[in-house]
Amino acid sequence: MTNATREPEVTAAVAREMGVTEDEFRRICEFIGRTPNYTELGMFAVMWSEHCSYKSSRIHLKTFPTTGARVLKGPGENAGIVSIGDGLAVVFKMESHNHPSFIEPYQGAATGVGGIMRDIFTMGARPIANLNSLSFGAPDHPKTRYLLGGVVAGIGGYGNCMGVPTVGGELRFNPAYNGNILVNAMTVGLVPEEKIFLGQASGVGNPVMYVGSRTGRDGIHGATMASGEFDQQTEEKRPTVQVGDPFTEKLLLEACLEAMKGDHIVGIQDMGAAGLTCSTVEMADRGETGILLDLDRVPLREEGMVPYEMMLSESQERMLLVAQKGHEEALRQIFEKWDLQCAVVGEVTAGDRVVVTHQGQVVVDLPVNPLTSGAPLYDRPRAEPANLRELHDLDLASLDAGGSPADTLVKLLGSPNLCSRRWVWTQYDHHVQTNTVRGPGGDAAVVRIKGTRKALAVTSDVNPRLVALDPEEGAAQAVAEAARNVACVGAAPLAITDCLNFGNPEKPEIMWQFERAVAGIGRACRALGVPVISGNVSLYDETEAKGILPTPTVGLVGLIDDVAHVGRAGFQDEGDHVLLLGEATGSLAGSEWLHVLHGKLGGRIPKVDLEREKALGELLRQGFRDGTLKSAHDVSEGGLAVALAECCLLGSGSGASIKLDPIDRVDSLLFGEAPGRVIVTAAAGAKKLEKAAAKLGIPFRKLGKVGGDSLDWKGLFRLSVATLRDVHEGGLRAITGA
Amino acid sequence: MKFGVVVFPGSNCDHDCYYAASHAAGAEACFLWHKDRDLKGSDVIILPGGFSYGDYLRSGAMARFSPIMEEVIAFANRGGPVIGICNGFQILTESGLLPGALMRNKHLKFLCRDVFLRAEQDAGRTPFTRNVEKGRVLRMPIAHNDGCYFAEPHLLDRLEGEGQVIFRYVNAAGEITEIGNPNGSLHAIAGITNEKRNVVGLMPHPDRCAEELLGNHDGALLFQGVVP
Amino acid sequence: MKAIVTVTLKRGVLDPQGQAVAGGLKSLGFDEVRGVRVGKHIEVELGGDGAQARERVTEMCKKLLANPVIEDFSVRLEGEGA
Amino acid sequence: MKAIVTVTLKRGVLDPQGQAVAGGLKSLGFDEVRGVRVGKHIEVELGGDGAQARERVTEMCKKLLANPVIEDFSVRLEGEGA
Ligand SMILES: Nc1ncnc2c1ncn2[C@@H]1O[C@H](COP(=O)(O)OP(=O)(O)O)[C@@H](O)[C@H]1O
Ligand SMILES: [Mg+2]
Repeated sequence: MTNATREPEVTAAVAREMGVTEDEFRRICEFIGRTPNYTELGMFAVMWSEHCSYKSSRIHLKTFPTTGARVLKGPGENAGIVSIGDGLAVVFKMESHNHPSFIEPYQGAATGVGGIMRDIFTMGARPIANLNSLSFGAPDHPKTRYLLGGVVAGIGGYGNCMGVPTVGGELRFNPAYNGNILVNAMTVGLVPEEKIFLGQASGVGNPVMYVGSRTGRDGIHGATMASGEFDQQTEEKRPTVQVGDPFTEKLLLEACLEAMKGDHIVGIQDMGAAGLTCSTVEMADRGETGILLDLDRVPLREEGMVPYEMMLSESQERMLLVAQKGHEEALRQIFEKWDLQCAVVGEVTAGDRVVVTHQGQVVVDLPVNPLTSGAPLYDRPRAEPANLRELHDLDLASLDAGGSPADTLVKLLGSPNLCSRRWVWTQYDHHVQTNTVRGPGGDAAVVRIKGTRKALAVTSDVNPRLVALDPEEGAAQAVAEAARNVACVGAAPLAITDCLNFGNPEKPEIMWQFERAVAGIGRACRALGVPVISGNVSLYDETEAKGILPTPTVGLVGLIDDVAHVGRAGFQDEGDHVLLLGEATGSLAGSEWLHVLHGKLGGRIPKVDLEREKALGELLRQGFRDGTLKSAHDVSEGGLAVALAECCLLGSGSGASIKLDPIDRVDSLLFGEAPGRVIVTAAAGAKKLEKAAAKLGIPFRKLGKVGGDSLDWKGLFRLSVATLRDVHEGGLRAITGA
Repeated sequence: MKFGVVVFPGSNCDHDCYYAASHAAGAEACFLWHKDRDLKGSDVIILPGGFSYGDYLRSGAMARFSPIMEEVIAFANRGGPVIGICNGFQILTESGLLPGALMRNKHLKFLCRDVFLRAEQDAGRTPFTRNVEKGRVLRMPIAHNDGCYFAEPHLLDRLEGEGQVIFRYVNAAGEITEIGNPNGSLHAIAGITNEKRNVVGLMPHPDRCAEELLGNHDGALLFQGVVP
Repeated sequence: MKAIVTVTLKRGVLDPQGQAVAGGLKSLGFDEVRGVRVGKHIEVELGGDGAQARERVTEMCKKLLANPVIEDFSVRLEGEGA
Repeated sequence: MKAIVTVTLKRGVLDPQGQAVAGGLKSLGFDEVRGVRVGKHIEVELGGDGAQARERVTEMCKKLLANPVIEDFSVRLEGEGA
């Protein structure tokens, strides 16, 4: 084979520079029966990177339950798909853009949002909702304000321009993320079942077409960067950050959806991580075909680009599609109408090889399989972290209350992790498309589906402190919390996606956390009957050997059959009964109380009863359906007192009077945390609810009544709703400066 | 009665306006492609919100050169009712159909939240405000980066003198306050009309609050007002 | 050839971005900063023979690059002094 | 004294704004336009005696005015040539 452009000679050392180990390099040579050239090696490097190949995580991910009556596509495609009836299906996935966002917060976050939306509309779905789960370092860390401001502006900048409402998400601060922030973006799309498109090549002789933006030298080796641990050299890798162009992506969205109306397209896949390489190889792989690619026809933004750069460029806002032969002109007209590039760049071939030519010469000739399923599969060693026992043994009983209940509530309600996120979500357009029935701020957001009575509830959840203390249990609780959150607006969980953010998998402690967390998600999903339909893994979230808290973010979509029965979180009318479903007392282990008041992480966390969670969900949905329930709000971080305060703030403005005496320590009653708890309100229906709860084995307790202008817990504290509001709304000010 | 909703590259409230026109006002609606010159017999033109041309350079600056805009301008000059919402308002000022300019929000951030508007003119002052009597306070969402209304002092005086200020940002009680003005607009201006009063531009989104299910239908008044 | 267009806000038009930058600089310890104005720097690459380039670019500014309600502009052809 | 800072996107970094403006100019009939790049023009008014102004403003660029990941900058003190 000849090579037109002079490329560096390939050696094991060159391979190592690209992140390919000596062992992997040997395997590559064996697979193809020769030493790859530089471009080919680059393709292997990205395809075999952790980011694209899941080489450390794959064996564990296989244990997820991924099927169900509604599942149309599980993991393995660009995103998962579940049917919601009426001939409609929901497409969703979550993805990380952690490292790029740390280097350039605005563009990193923006292109993360752009990338996940392409994953959704490449399947034929119109994106209808975005969520984002964000983790930053300590509030007072010198970079936090800059990173937070940039990331939030970037997410808004991209999503707002696309006209996709950003309706929910999470925001947390913890020093563990000082050197590695997490930006996990999720998109939910809607597609008619008979209009689903897959990233698959088929039909020998069909043209391969390139549409969207031109290719530049953006983010070359971005995928391998996202898989490598941060070090001092990160600075030098800087040019790998891409700039997003949401305007072009908006055109691409409309053009693709228009093109998909006809019968022009056989298969389509976005060019994300590893660009042209990944899209070509994956489409050939799924379709069990070969692909011939002519680089001379690829629309370029810069002169003098070599095959290596073209194959690895991560320029945004591009798609690769296989067209029905003879439909090239029809497609060209559609993409030109939207002022986008459109070029035939190759064709589907018989056999199993990806062949790439440049200036008339073959520059790549590789079998598809080794690039995909040939990627190494590691069962990395695992070991329980040595300090876990010590964390569990933290003596919670010896810790003092640190102030009056009122003082502590004020402290917690205004603390960085519990205060209002209004500053964030007012920067996101959360109304566009006019479907947002419940916007950000509550337990789950709700978007209705025009033309039906249905609505979707969406949420993302994880409490990394719980995962750190008990990865299996903590991850299971993330699923349980997500399911509970959608139940609080009256929805039944359909399926989840996940984004598993962990440290360096080559460390046995990290791999142990990972494996345990995957097991926990799987257990909870099985118990709740909620399959995993898509997801993403981000490993090596580590800087100079300091890892993040294990953060398996769970994104969940639920279905509401009749939008008339959507629940709300806040207190409604004076005189309504305030009721607690679930145990009264929580635990201080791993709690926000422990974090805020004592700066500690430790203790043994209480276990979730998944059967009871399931029953609780049924109870809530039934209560909203039959009108018994007037509101429901999940009791999570901050415990009962914080949840009650939130009920006051999210509702009509009414306070409440509460009477419930502590059994042991006051802090556990007020600020203790535990799964399976929801504050609900009801008027005349309270009796009926009590009976239903008893039947399901769910603890039921009368806490008090809605009314007045303060939250008054008899004998413990009394704070005006106005004070609570000030404290809650002002919490982020110290971090954002606004 | 037919609404024509213009679709620029980057428009993203085109479907919302179409939906509001057909559902809230019960009227016929159609899309008008920016490269076309045919208004398809529309009786009312809507320039919807969004990010035409990515809002690059200046919001609304490039959209005004679209072929369809020549027809919209001619339609407006003939006295046809035109409403520009958010990005549509920006396009109207850039194209000279409305005076002044819309600049970066005072806090330099995209802002999406509900605001209160006070109707400043008698009902029927414009075709879109037939159902909104003077002094009435409406609640509407905003979602924009560049909504700070600016005009030279002499122009502001003229707008005020001629009764061209249609909506002002106020608080829930209908008073003009610093906090009630979300973007720093001069004279708290949220919406204006031209001298002939057939063209209206406003930053808040009536299209997003035209339905009880979404918790607010104040915006429906504007769509219904223009339908006889 | 290349033309450099500078678009600045008219005197008297409030520049919140400039104010924010000035505030940011001061808080970083640059106490000598008295004020900041932020405008646009637009480089236009032109083909053709460059005759009448200045008039053409001025035309571009009037039509699109600057909004006369709020902005002033100046045009410089590469090779000329500032 | 006044310093003029010009911040431009690095060569090779996508400039969506420039692309859109170039498209706009062409559709207005300015066929000679080959490409457009859009950057920032920042005027910094400085108090004090102006000694070391260049170093100080360069410092400002590095710390706040430019983002070295994707942008280049240049500093010119008023009165100097471009
Ligand atoms: N943690 C996970 N759980 C379930 N499925 C996963 C997980 N991580 C990845 N997947 C699935 O593996 C496939 C490949 O993922 P990915 O490489 O992130 O997609 P993309 O190529 O769009 O970036 C997808 O179908 C994704 O849904
Ligand atoms: Mg993909």
